[in-house]
Formats: sequence, structure tokens, C-alpha cells
Amino acid sequence: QTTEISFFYPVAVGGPIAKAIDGFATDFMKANPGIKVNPIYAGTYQETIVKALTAHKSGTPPVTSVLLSTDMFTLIDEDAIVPIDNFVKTADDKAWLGSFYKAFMMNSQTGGKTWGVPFQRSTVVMYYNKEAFKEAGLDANKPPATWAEMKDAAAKLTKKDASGKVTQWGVQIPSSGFPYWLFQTLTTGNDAILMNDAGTQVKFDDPKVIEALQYWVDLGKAGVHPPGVVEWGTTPKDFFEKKVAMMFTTTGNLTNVKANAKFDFGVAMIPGNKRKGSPTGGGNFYIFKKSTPAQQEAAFKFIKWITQPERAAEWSMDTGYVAVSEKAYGTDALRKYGRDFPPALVARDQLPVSVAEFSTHDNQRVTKALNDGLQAALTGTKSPAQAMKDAQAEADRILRAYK
Amino acid sequence: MSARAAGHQSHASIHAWLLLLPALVLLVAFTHWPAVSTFVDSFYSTPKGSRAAVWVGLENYRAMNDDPVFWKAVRNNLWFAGATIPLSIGLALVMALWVNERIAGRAFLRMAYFTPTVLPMIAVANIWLFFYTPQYGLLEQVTGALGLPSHNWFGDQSTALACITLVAVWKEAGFFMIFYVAALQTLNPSLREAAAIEGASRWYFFRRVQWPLLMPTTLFVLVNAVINGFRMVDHVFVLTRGGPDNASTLLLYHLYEVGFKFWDTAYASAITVVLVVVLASVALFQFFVLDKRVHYK
Amino acid sequence: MDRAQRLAYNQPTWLDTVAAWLLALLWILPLAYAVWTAFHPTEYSTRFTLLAPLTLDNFSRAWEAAPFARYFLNTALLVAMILAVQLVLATLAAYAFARYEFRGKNVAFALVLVQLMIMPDILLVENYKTMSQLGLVDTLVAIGLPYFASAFAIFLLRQTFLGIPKELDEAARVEGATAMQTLWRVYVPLARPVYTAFALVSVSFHWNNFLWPLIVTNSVKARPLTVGLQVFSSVDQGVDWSIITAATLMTSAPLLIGFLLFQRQFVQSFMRAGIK
Amino acid sequence: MSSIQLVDVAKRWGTTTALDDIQLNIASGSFCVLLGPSGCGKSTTLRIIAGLETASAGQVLIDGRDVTLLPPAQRGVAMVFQNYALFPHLSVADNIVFGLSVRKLPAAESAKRLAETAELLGLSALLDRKPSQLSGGQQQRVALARALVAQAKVCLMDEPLSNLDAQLRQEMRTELRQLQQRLGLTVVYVTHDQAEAMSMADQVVLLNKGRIEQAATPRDLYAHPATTFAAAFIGTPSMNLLRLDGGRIAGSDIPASRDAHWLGVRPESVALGGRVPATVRSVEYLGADLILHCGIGSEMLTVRTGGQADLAAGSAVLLEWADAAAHHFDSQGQRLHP
Amino acid sequence: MSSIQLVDVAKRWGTTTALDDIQLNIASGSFCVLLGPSGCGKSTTLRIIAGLETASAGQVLIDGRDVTLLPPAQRGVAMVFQNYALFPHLSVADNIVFGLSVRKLPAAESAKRLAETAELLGLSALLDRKPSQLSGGQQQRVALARALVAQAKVCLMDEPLSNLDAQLRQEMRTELRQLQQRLGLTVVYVTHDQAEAMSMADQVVLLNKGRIEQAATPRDLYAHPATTFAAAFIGTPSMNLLRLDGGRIAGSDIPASRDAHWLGVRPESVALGGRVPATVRSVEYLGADLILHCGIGSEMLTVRTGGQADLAAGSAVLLEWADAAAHHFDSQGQRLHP
Ligand SMILES: Nc1ncnc2c1ncn2[C@@H]1O[C@H](COP(=O)(O)OP(=O)(O)OP(=O)(O)O)[C@@H](O)[C@H]1O
Ligand SMILES: Nc1ncnc2c1ncn2[C@@H]1O[C@H](COP(=O)(O)OP(=O)(O)OP(=O)(O)O)[C@@H](O)[C@H]1O
Ligand SMILES: [Mg+2]
Ligand SMILES: [Mg+2]
Repeated sequence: QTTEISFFYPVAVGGPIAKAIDGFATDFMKANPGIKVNPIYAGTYQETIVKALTAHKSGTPPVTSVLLSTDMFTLIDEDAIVPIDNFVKTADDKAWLGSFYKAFMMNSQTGGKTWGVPFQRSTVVMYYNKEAFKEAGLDANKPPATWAEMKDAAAKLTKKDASGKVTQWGVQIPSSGFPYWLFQTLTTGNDAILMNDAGTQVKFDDPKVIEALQYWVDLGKAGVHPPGVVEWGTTPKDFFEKKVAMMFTTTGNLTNVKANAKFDFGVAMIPGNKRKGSPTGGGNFYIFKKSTPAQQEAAFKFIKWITQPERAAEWSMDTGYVAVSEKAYGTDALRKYGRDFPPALVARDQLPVSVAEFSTHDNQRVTKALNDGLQAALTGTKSPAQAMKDAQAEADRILRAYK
Repeated sequence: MSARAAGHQSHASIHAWLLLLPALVLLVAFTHWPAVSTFVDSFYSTPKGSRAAVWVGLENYRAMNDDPVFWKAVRNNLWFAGATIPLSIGLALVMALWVNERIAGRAFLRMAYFTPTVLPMIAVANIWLFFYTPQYGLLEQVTGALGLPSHNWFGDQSTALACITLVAVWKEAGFFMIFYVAALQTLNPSLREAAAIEGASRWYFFRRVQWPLLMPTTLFVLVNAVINGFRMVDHVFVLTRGGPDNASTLLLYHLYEVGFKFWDTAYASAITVVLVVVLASVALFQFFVLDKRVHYK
Repeated sequence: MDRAQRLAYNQPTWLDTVAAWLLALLWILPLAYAVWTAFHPTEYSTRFTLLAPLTLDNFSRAWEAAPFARYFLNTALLVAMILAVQLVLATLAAYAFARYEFRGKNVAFALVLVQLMIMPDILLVENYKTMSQLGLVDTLVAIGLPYFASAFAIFLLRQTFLGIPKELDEAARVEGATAMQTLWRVYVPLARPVYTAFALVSVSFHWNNFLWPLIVTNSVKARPLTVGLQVFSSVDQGVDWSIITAATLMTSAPLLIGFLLFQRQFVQSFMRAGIK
Repeated sequence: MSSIQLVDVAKRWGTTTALDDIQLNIASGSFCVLLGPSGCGKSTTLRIIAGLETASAGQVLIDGRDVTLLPPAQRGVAMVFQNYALFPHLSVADNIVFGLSVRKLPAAESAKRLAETAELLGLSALLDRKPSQLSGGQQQRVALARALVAQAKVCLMDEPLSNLDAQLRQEMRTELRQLQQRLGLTVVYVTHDQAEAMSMADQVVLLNKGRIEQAATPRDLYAHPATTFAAAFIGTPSMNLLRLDGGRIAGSDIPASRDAHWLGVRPESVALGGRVPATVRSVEYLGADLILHCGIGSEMLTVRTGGQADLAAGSAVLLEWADAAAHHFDSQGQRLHP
Repeated sequence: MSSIQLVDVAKRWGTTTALDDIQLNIASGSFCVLLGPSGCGKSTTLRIIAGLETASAGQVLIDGRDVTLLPPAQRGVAMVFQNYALFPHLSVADNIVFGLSVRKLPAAESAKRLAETAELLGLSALLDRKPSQLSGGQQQRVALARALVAQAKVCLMDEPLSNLDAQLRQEMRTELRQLQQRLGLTVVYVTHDQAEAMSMADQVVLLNKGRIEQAATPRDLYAHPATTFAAAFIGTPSMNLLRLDGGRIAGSDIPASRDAHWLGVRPESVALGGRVPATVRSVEYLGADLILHCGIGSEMLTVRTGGQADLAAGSAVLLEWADAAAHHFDSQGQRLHP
């Protein structure tokens, strides 16, 4: 008698992801004849959670799904998922659970329980155009490491044509879609943490946070960063087109950049001010509550199988995501890959200083309050301090119910 | 007499209802029933996990009243509708007048105007994204060549909504054009000749004859345009996601965020109810009131 | 003597012609851009030089990204099914509205019109519930069901039927035709242009519909093209116009080609439909 | 075989009465024309016979059978509509056999009847055309063929010729009449054209405001109109009705042969060259005829004379008419019998 | 004041020739009727005069001025369309003053002219109605008012009465003609109804297949048709055309008064009681007249006689006609002059 488990997954990077997932599922089923895995492509992350929660609300959710790590609180509040700890019984299981990078687990645990298992995880890094560095008289092998250095470098990298119009910006930090995530690269560097672990308290009006935002706004004012809100989706293209010399974006873009940048480029850790650091991001596995114990067990087995080092390494190379465990980087395949293409290791190296992606109860609503504040500051309709104060007030109002 | 007539009448009634039945059953099952339950839900709190929904009366409506984003969306939407409706109808009319005449390349023009209707919005929005991209986007390439300064179209609060509006107009005008062309074809050609003999210019003829006679079509198109003015949001998802800072949030997009991002289904229901009531009254007003006034025949 | 065929009183001026062409070029620009980008390598997606090399690479990449062959089949089946059911149901309902006097007619008509206003997207959760109660999740039928009764079609056909001379109806009755026979043999053939017109609208809508099909289907066997198309709007990675435009052209090609081939008939249909 | 009786038939729509107290017998195999001005209820009467409307009161008998409440298809009647009501999407052949195929007649039988009927009406060469490709006269024959092919013995026609031009109308009248006689049909025919009624009918039923004004043979109707309405409605130019004032034509001292309220004389009964002086007011040349509009006293008198006569407006003429040609009506407009 | 000349006018659409070599003089203040069967080019001629079509060759002169290439508005013509072309959304008053308001006439002047014209045509009580609330005859008068109010001296009319019923048509003819005379208009009037042409025209232009068959006064046309076409087209019932065979009526031994290909006799010129034996084939009763269709040899002859005659189909009759009433045509259909 076979146990059938449905598995929703989103696709957030290019390439034949669906084929890779189907391949994993087939391999898994070969190894575990009693289980039938049914992978279901469910669109983008947002579409996947809409699909999963719609199904949950009508009583027939998937057994497991990859969803954003930041959706944890939402899923808990909807009473949609069960803690992973329920299934961790043997020592082997415990070792497995302990093998993930701590940075990734920060978004997967709350209230002493583990709710998600890291799968396709990422972090923000800085890509830079080495040729532009050389042209500007900068050392292409020594990317800026601090805010001050970055601002200087950006100033040198900004090029204008005869009419005074900028033809190449020094640095670009996109601010559409999920500005809060990029903003965390600055707050983390300024040694500020935006929320507490329980997801019930935010600190937007912390002076360090305001200072970070001020820095971002000042980059624009200094004329080294494009004005207004910068589109996330076109940022890589801006980089390829040499319209920008340094860009902040996800490690998930590595394969893309490698394929399309027609110049020598470098990947660097995010420059810091008081410290270094960057938020993690990406998706975790969750197991849904409204499925049979047998299915949940089977799903757990599948999750454990697919996050084994070899597969994590393969997945990382296929997609550009960060492999989720130390051991994955120990595999031959990934080691060789890292040697041939050192930029692939930058994200890993940044993990020790990485922090959890911003996530709270009623996550999207609170996030939106922050996003709106950031965009207001970046488009100049509010001062950074005012924007963060308003965002804080709104977040407090929303989170009141969860205290 | 009445007995005779009544017999026929009731027989016909049964027959008519039988014909309507399949369509009505489906409408009720997939439109009215969900709509009613949405209406009911709007008076309860959002069920979360184990917390069941409780009766909260008008609480959700009060929250709506206090929600600045809602009001921003209302304002934006009014602006958006206020711009798309006249622009798309006006362009549609101009297009229809052109392709209704013997203009050079009529077949090509007709096809060109109509293509937006055939292309999927989700995909086309990405193309528009390119058009608006700063520095190397198509628009910038043109303005750049003209020596105009660069502008971040979607990244600026003052232009984002206008850009969204333009895309909507592009999508709509060709569709409406078809209705106008159809109506123009039914106008008696000798009216134009009569006007020509009287010495009316094209503009005068349009103003005094064509336009009033197209009134029923304009109303039909208007109602569609009003509805679409509140229903078209596909492109917002790709282009601006409502930003920057809600500068391009439309009601339905806000509704989507509340319902499927915040999962505040009760509050979403309240917004839905408001939206549906407003739109339904617009449409019913047209069909049952205005319709009778603008028909000349 | 060089004489115009017709005098100037109804001739568009050259100004009109220029303006009309400019507008048309503007309108077709997205499509033109899609064609350009899809057939050129990525680096030319934002640069327009005449000598750019041509390639079909983008199409093959797009084609491989999802089981498009199956999706094409599903989409074709789906739009055909929706259209067929819509036409049948709307025909019956429109006939009732156009040719019968009965109690509650206005109420019923208002109920139908209301559907024009209620966007199915908002009713996702409720409708999904119904589908899962009916056990229809992940079937083509489930995608179509909420759209089977189309208020737009009912409205359009009712208008058309009202415009069909009453004598034809009476002639058929005198000849012994039942109401159903009259409908089928007189009304339907006479309304053919409207059916064509509506078919165009319906097919292009459902060919491009996305959210509901995504939510209510799970497997390749029931999913339409748009879901496949969505693979390319990869959020993390930014926009890759080359592949998106290739995929767009690929998926809308049947519609575009169909429209090009039959545009005369379509436009004439709309015209003869005399939709008012 | 197929007589038609209307007994006490009335038709009301809300408060308007379209027909009132209609009594009518139409003999089997006869050609009955319903004649009258617009809105008098001709179509309504026909539609009540066809079953397209239900009478508000009274009964309709066909062949003695009460069909008042039967639907049209069960009455055994065929109908030709004013604008033919041909199905524009069907070929001529399909139009003709529409009723047969609806009634699921075997294909062979249906083809046979089609061939016969088409032959009869000279449509054999046109069977594949669409109605829009036919001339008015041909369309008319198709409509007729559709009515005939069912072999119903009663055929109802609502102004079937009104859309045709003068020449064609003329021809079709003769053709229709011959056909009716050949097939022995009972035809009820609606028209508002009195010439048509006169030339075709066995019985003319003249309607006015929902009531029967007179039902008679054409000759009887022409020779003995029962009312001034009938007198004025039949004939072109229509009968002169001169008001009499103390036995004289109003405004003159010309005596009438007997006292009445109205003196009626048909224009063709007035001859030039008599004892009655008159002034030509206007002249209408019609080729074969010349129509003179003359003033006598305060009355106008129309005279039909030969086309070769050459009289201009303003001339003085002398007129005369035979006593036998004079009709007399009382102040209610009722005929005074001698 | 406002004569019209067409010089060598031709009109071609692609390969079809609608008009060929048209030479026409229309005197100022006259009533000219363009007559002919459907498709003969009547409307095209009218529209070329109006400027709604351009002639492919030739010139149009109005009052001696070459207007061939002028747009309609600059030709000083008014036009009444077949279906009236009233603006359905405008009131009667607005319809009438449409042209005046185009020309920005002062409101006072415009109101004055409206009042006068409405008065003239008896429309004063209807000024606020919409065209759909008018009867056919009233609509016709509104169209006429719109044409008259501009005070153009040339008025073109395309079958303006064809949509009216017989009675109304009769009245409108008289009214129109009187109006034309009163205002001294030059009217060009299109119709395919020969009776209409005869009763209204000063000059009838008979067109056939894009060419002028004959242009003459009604009496001349009737008395001396130039061709068999003209002979057959004018008059109801139309002229009998009997084929002659060696100087005798084909299939009989009745001699004609002279040798020709065709012998033409009008039905009203044939009298009963003469020397020519014939058989009545069918009979048509029209009240005032009785139409007999008689066979002579292999030819048919229509005879018009008084309505009181009582002859049934099948009777043998003797007929006669005066030599002066006989027309003769050659094998090309051209009139043979005595
Ligand atoms: N469906 C209806 N509802 C109300 N009144 C009607 C209806 N049909 C006919 N009438 C009225 O009944 C009267 C007789 O109409 P009917 O159609 O029989 O006239 P008719 O003699 O055929 O006239 P016409 O020659 O114009 O066709 C008219 O006054 C008409 O307005
Ligand atoms: N726009 C056109 N294109 C091509 N042929 C035309 C056009 N208009 C008219 N014709 C042709 O020119 C000829 C004359 O047409 P016209 O309309 O003048 O006829 P008519 O005498 O007015 O006929 P009717 O009495 O039917 O109105 C016809 O053979 C017609 O088919
Ligand atoms: Mg009638
Ligand atoms: Mg014509």
C-alpha cells in the first residue's frame, strides 16, 4: 500500500527547475517504493501560498510545500502546519536537523519549535563589474567592504555624458517588490535587528535603523544611486547593460549573471558599517496539518532525503541558491564547483554573519507597512525618520493582537 | 379572456424558466451564492487557525473606513478610472471612425488596434516594463534621443499611476473600437450624404449626428469601461505591485493583498461588498434606466 | 481628367491617415518588440541594430521549460469546452429573455447582469470549496465551471435575438416548429455573426486566464498554457525578456495567427453582429 | 372542405379594442380579401385565424371545428407574411421544405413535394439560391411555395404584394389568383389597396376601426357601397361625395335627383358636355386618362376623362352624370336605398 | 435662374458602366422626372448632379456654372432622400434647420424661415416630435421642409414617395407639384413608377441601361414613344405590342395598317365591337374598369373597357382600334414614323 503525498513548489529562478524537481521525486520513489510523491508546480512564491492556503481553507491542502521562510508565522496563525520536531525521533534525525546553517534556522524556528526545513535558500550579495572598477581606477579584487568605501567607490564609478546625464550609476539597491529585504542588508550592517524572535515586536524607529535608511537615501541624493524606487526585476539587466557598476541582489541570480554578464564580474559580501551581514531569504519545506499521519511521515522522509548533502549540492549548482548545510559544501561536486567558480562561495562565507529575514505575525501586513515607509523615504515624500516612525506605529497597531 | 390568456401565460412561464434554469443554476452556484456568503462573512471576524469567526457587526467596515491604504486605493482608482474611461473610449471612437472610412491600410490598422485584446496581460506587462525602464528602456531611448532628461517612470510616485493607466488604455481601446465599428456600420449612410448636402463639416457631422446616434453604444461601452476600470489589475502585479508607497494601488489590487497576502478574509469580504455594490448599481442603472432614455427607435 | 472616385465629403484627410498609422504603430509596438526580442539573442533584447543575428534559441529554451505540448492540448480542449457550453447555455437563456414574457423576468435578468460585475477572482476561495466538494479539483471541468454561464454572452445574444424579425418566429410556428426547433433552426443560424464575435472574445479571455486555473489544478494533465508561461516570470532572477517574449509569442501564436487569417471574417462578424 | 367562420370575435389589448364583434363566413375554396385603412384590424383578424393571437372573445371555426385555442401548427393553415418572412440563412429549397422537415416528413416525400411545388411556381432553377439573391417577385413566390407545399387547404396572406413595384404587383395578382383557383384553396388575403382587393377577391371584407363595414363581392361593393366610408374607400380616384343642401349641391343651385345628405358620383361616371357648369381647378395627366378636379358650388368634383383631352386649369366645363350613377347617403353615412 | 445641364456624362465603377453619354438639359423652374427600371442609373444621375458621386467623364453645369468638381454643399442644391435620411435623434424643428445651423445663420432668421417652411408644409404642430413619432407622409414632408428651408433653387428627390401607401402617395404627388410651381423650383425627381412620372413631370427622362431612351413631355412620351421600351414602360396596363408577320398579326390573318415588325396599341384604344375577332383568356375587375386579356392569333392583346361590362373568360369578342391609335416599330424597336 503506497502513501501518496502532494508537494507544492514555486519557481523563482530561471531554468528547467520543474525537471530537476521531477527528477528528485523519481529518484526518491525508486528508493522508497511505498511512497508516491506528486510534485506540483504552483507558480511564484506568492501564487504558491495562495494555492496552498486556498486548498487548506477548503480542507484539502498539499501534504508538504515549499513556501517562503517568512510565511512561517502566517502558516502557524492559520493553524495550517505542524512542527517538524514531531517527526524527529532518532539521533540521525536530530543530527540532520542540526546540520543546517544556523542563519537559515533562525527563520525556521519560533517558540522553541522548528516549523520549517531550509530548502532553496538565498541571501543578498553584491555583484560588481570588475572592468568598471578598473576603468575607475579601483582595485577590481578589492570590492568595498564598508559603507564609506562603497559610497566613495560608487562616486568614482558613476559616469556622466556630456550633457550631465548619468550613463552608469555607482551602485543600485532595488526597492520594488520586497524593499524590506534589501533594506535589511543595511540595517544588519548597522547592527540593528528589526524584529524579535517571537515575531511580535518590531523596531523600525531604532535610530540605527533610521541611520541605515538615511544612508540609502543619501546614496541617491549624492547622485551615485538611481533616484526613486528601483525595479527589482530589471536590476540584473541594468547590470548587464553596464548601467550600474555594483548591484545588490540575491545569490539566486548567480547562474543568471554568470550566463549573461559579458564582462568580468565579482561577487562580494555586503559592505557593513558597524558590522557585516545580510539577511537570508528563500523557501522552506513545511508539512501541512490536514493530512494523515502516514502522509506526514512520508513527507518528512522525503524532506530529509532531498536535503541530504549530495542533493543539496546538486540543487545549489542547478539554481544558484545557497546549499543549506555545511556538509553540502563538503561534497566533491560542490567543492570542485567552488574552486572553478569562487563567487559561488561568497554567499556561504557570508552566512555566519547573516541574520533572519524579516518576519512577524501577520507578516505581509507588517512588511507592507515597512515597505511603504521605505518607498516613501526613497521617493522623497517622507524623511527617513518620519517614514520609520509611521511604519513603527502601523506595525505596533497590527501586532497588538499578538502580544 | 383573462382565463385564456393566463393559461397561455403560465405555460410559457414554465417553458421560459426551464430554458433559464441551467444558466441560472450555474450563476447562482458560482456567482451569487459565493457573493452572498462573502456578504455574510463581512460581518464576521476572520477565522484564524483554531479561532473561529465571530460576529463583529460593522467592525470590518469601520476598519475599512480607518484604513488609509483603502482610501488611497479609492483615490487612485477614481483617478485611474477617470483617466482610462474617457481615454480608452475616446481613442476607441477615433479608431473606429478611422477604420470605418476608406483609409489607406484599413486591414492593417484594424489588426494593429485589436492586437492588445489577444495578448495575455501578464506577459505583455513585462514588455511594458521594458518600455518604461529607465536609461535603456524604449521610452528612454526615445526621450534620450530627443535630449530629454532621464526619468524613473515606475519609481516615481508622481508618474507610476499614469504609466499604469496608459497600459490599461492600450489594452482597452481596441476592444471597445470593435463595438463602435459595429455601431457605425449600422448607421444609415444617407445621413452622411444629407449632412454633406447641407454643408456640414466632418466635425460638425460627428458632433451633431454620429455622436448622438452612437450614444447607446457609448453607454454599453461606458459600463464595460467602468467595470474594467475597477477590474483591470493584472498589469499592476507585474509592473508596480501597487508601489511606490501605494502610489499605484488600485482597489482590486488592495483587495487581493488583503485577501491573499494578509489573509484577512473578513476584511476582504467587506471591501468586496463595497466594490460589488458600487459596480452593480452602475450597471443596473445603465440597463434599466439610461437604456430606455437613449434609444431612439 | 484625374478625378477622385468620391468627393471629399467623406474622405479622411492625409492628416487622419498619418495619425491613424502613428497610433497603429504605437499599438502594435509591444507585439513588434516581442517579435524582435524573441528572435534575437539576449544581448539584443534592448538594443535595436539591423545586423543583429537571428536565432530560434529563445523558443527552444522556452519550449523546454514546461510540457507545452500537453498544455496546448489542455488549453485547446478547455477553450473549446468553455465556449461550447457557454454558447449552449447562453443561447437557451437569451432565447427565454428575448421571446418569452414571464413573471420575474426583470429580476432574473438583473441576476444575470450582476455577474458582469462580480470578478471571479475574488470568489476564489468559495469556488475552490465548491469544486473540492464536488471532487472536481484538478480537472478541466473545474476550470471551466464558473465561466459556463456567461452573462456577457446572454446579454449579447438577447440583444441579437430581439433584433430578429418576429415574423420569422411566427413563420416557423405556423410551419409547425416547436420553440426548440425555432430556436435551433432560425435564431441560432441567424445569430451566427454574434456567435463568432463572442467566440473571439471568449477564446482570447480563457486562453489567457491565469489565476483560477493555477489554483484549481495541480497536474500537467489539467493545466493550461498560461500556467506554463508563468514559469518565466521568475521572481528572484529578474526579467529575461528574450525568453518571456518567446514564450508569449509561442502561446499566443495560435490566437494571433487565427486572427490574422480570419480577421476579415472576425471583424465583419462583429460588424454584422451590430452589437449595440 | 375548408371554410372559415369567425363568431363574435373580439380582440382587446389593455384598453384598446382592435376588433369588435366580428362575424364572418368564408366559403371553402373562395378568395376572401380583408380590406381597410391602416390600423383597422386586418392583420389582427388574420393572425387570430392563424392562431398567432388569441381572440379575447368569440370563436374561430375552421371547417366547422373550433380551433380557437389551438396553436398555429394544429390548425392546418399556411401563411404568407407581408415581408415574406423567408429565412435568410436557408436556401430556397430549404425554405420551402422547412415545415416538412420540422414535421419530419420522409425525405423522399419531401423531395417530391418540393419538386412539384417548385415546378408549379417556376422556382425550379432557383432552388439553390439564398433569398437575398432573389428579386421581390421571386421571393414572393418562394413564400407562396412554402405555404403551398404543406398542402394546407387554407392559406392566409398578409399584404404579400405590398413590397413589390407596380408592374410586378400586377403580374403577381394574376398569378396568385390563378393558382388559388387551380388548387381550390381557401385564401384570406389582407391588403389596404382597394384595386388589389377588387381585382382578386370573391368576397371583399371592408374593415373600419375594428368592425366590418361591408362584406360583399367586388362588383356589389363597387356598385352599392353601404356607407360613405365604403364609397370613398373603393375606386381611384375615389367616389365624389358632394354635400347636399336642401336638395341642391352645397353652394350652388344645381339640384340633385333626390334629397339626401350626400350625393355620390364616381369620377368615371361623370362625362364632359352636359348641363352642370363647373370650373377646372387642377388637372392630372395619367396617359390613358386625364383627371380633372372641378369646383361646383362649394364642393369639389373629380372627373376622369380620356388622356387625349386637353384642358388646362381654369377652364369652364359642362358636366353630366346619369341618375343611375348617383348614390345617396344619409347624414350617418348610410346608403339610402332607392 | 437655375437650369441644369449634363454634358457627355458617364459613370463607371471598375468595369461596370452605370451611365453612358448622358446629355440632358433641364430648364430652370421645370419639373424633370428621371424614370426607368431598377438599376438603369437614375440614382446615379441624381447623385452626380448633387455631387455625391463624381462623374467619370463629362461635365455638370448648374446655371451655366461648371460644378463638376465642387463638393455638394457648394452647388446650391437641396436633396430629398428616398428614405428621407432624417436624423432620428433630432426633433422635426432641428432636422429642418440642420443646414441653417451648419451655415451659422442668425437664430432669428433661422427661426423665421423654420416657421414659414413649417407653415407651408403643415408641420407647425409637429415641430417638437422625433421622426419616429411621425407617419410616413409627415416624415416625407419634414424631408421636404429640410430641403426647402435652405431656399436652394434646385431640389433633387430620389423616389421620395416610394415608401408611402397608395392613398398618401396620391395626395403627396399633388402637394409636391403645387409646391414646386408655387416656389418656382427646378426639381429633378427620380421614380420607377410611370404613373407618378406622367402625372408630375414637365419633362420625363426615360433611362434604360445607363442611356437616355427618350426625354420628352409626358404627353409626347405617351403619344409617340420612341422605342418599344418606352412604349411598354409607359401606361398601365402597358401598350400591347403585337408581332407582325408579313403585314399580319402573327398567327392570324388580321392585316395591320402598315408593315412593321411590331404593332403597338394601347389597351384603352381598343374598343369592343369591331371587326377583329379575339377570345377572352382572362378578366380583371378594377371597379371603374374591366381589363380583358384576349388572344389574337399567337399574340395577346389587353383591352381596357368599362367596369360595368360583364365578360367571362372564354367568351369570343370582336375588337377594333383606330389607325391613328396604332404605333409601329422596326425590328430594332425603333419607332417608324408615318
Ligand atoms: N400587440 C399589440 N398591442 C397593442 N395594440 C396592438 C397590437 N397589435 C395591434 N394593435 C393595435 O390594434 C389595431 C389593429 O392593428 P392591426 O395590426 O390589425 O392593423 P392593420 O389593419 O393590419 O393595419 P396595417 O395596415 O397598418 O397593417 C391597431 O390600432 C394597433 O395599434
Ligand atoms: N457604388 C457602386 N459600385 C458599383 N456599382 C454601382 C454602385 N452604385 C450603383 N452601381 C451600379 O450602377 C448601376 C446603376 O445604379 P443606380 O443606383 O443608379 O440605379 P437606379 O436606377 O437608381 O436603380 P433603383 O431603382 O434600383 O434604385 C447599377 O447597375 C448598379 O449596380
Ligand atoms: Mg397589418
Ligand atoms: Mg436608385
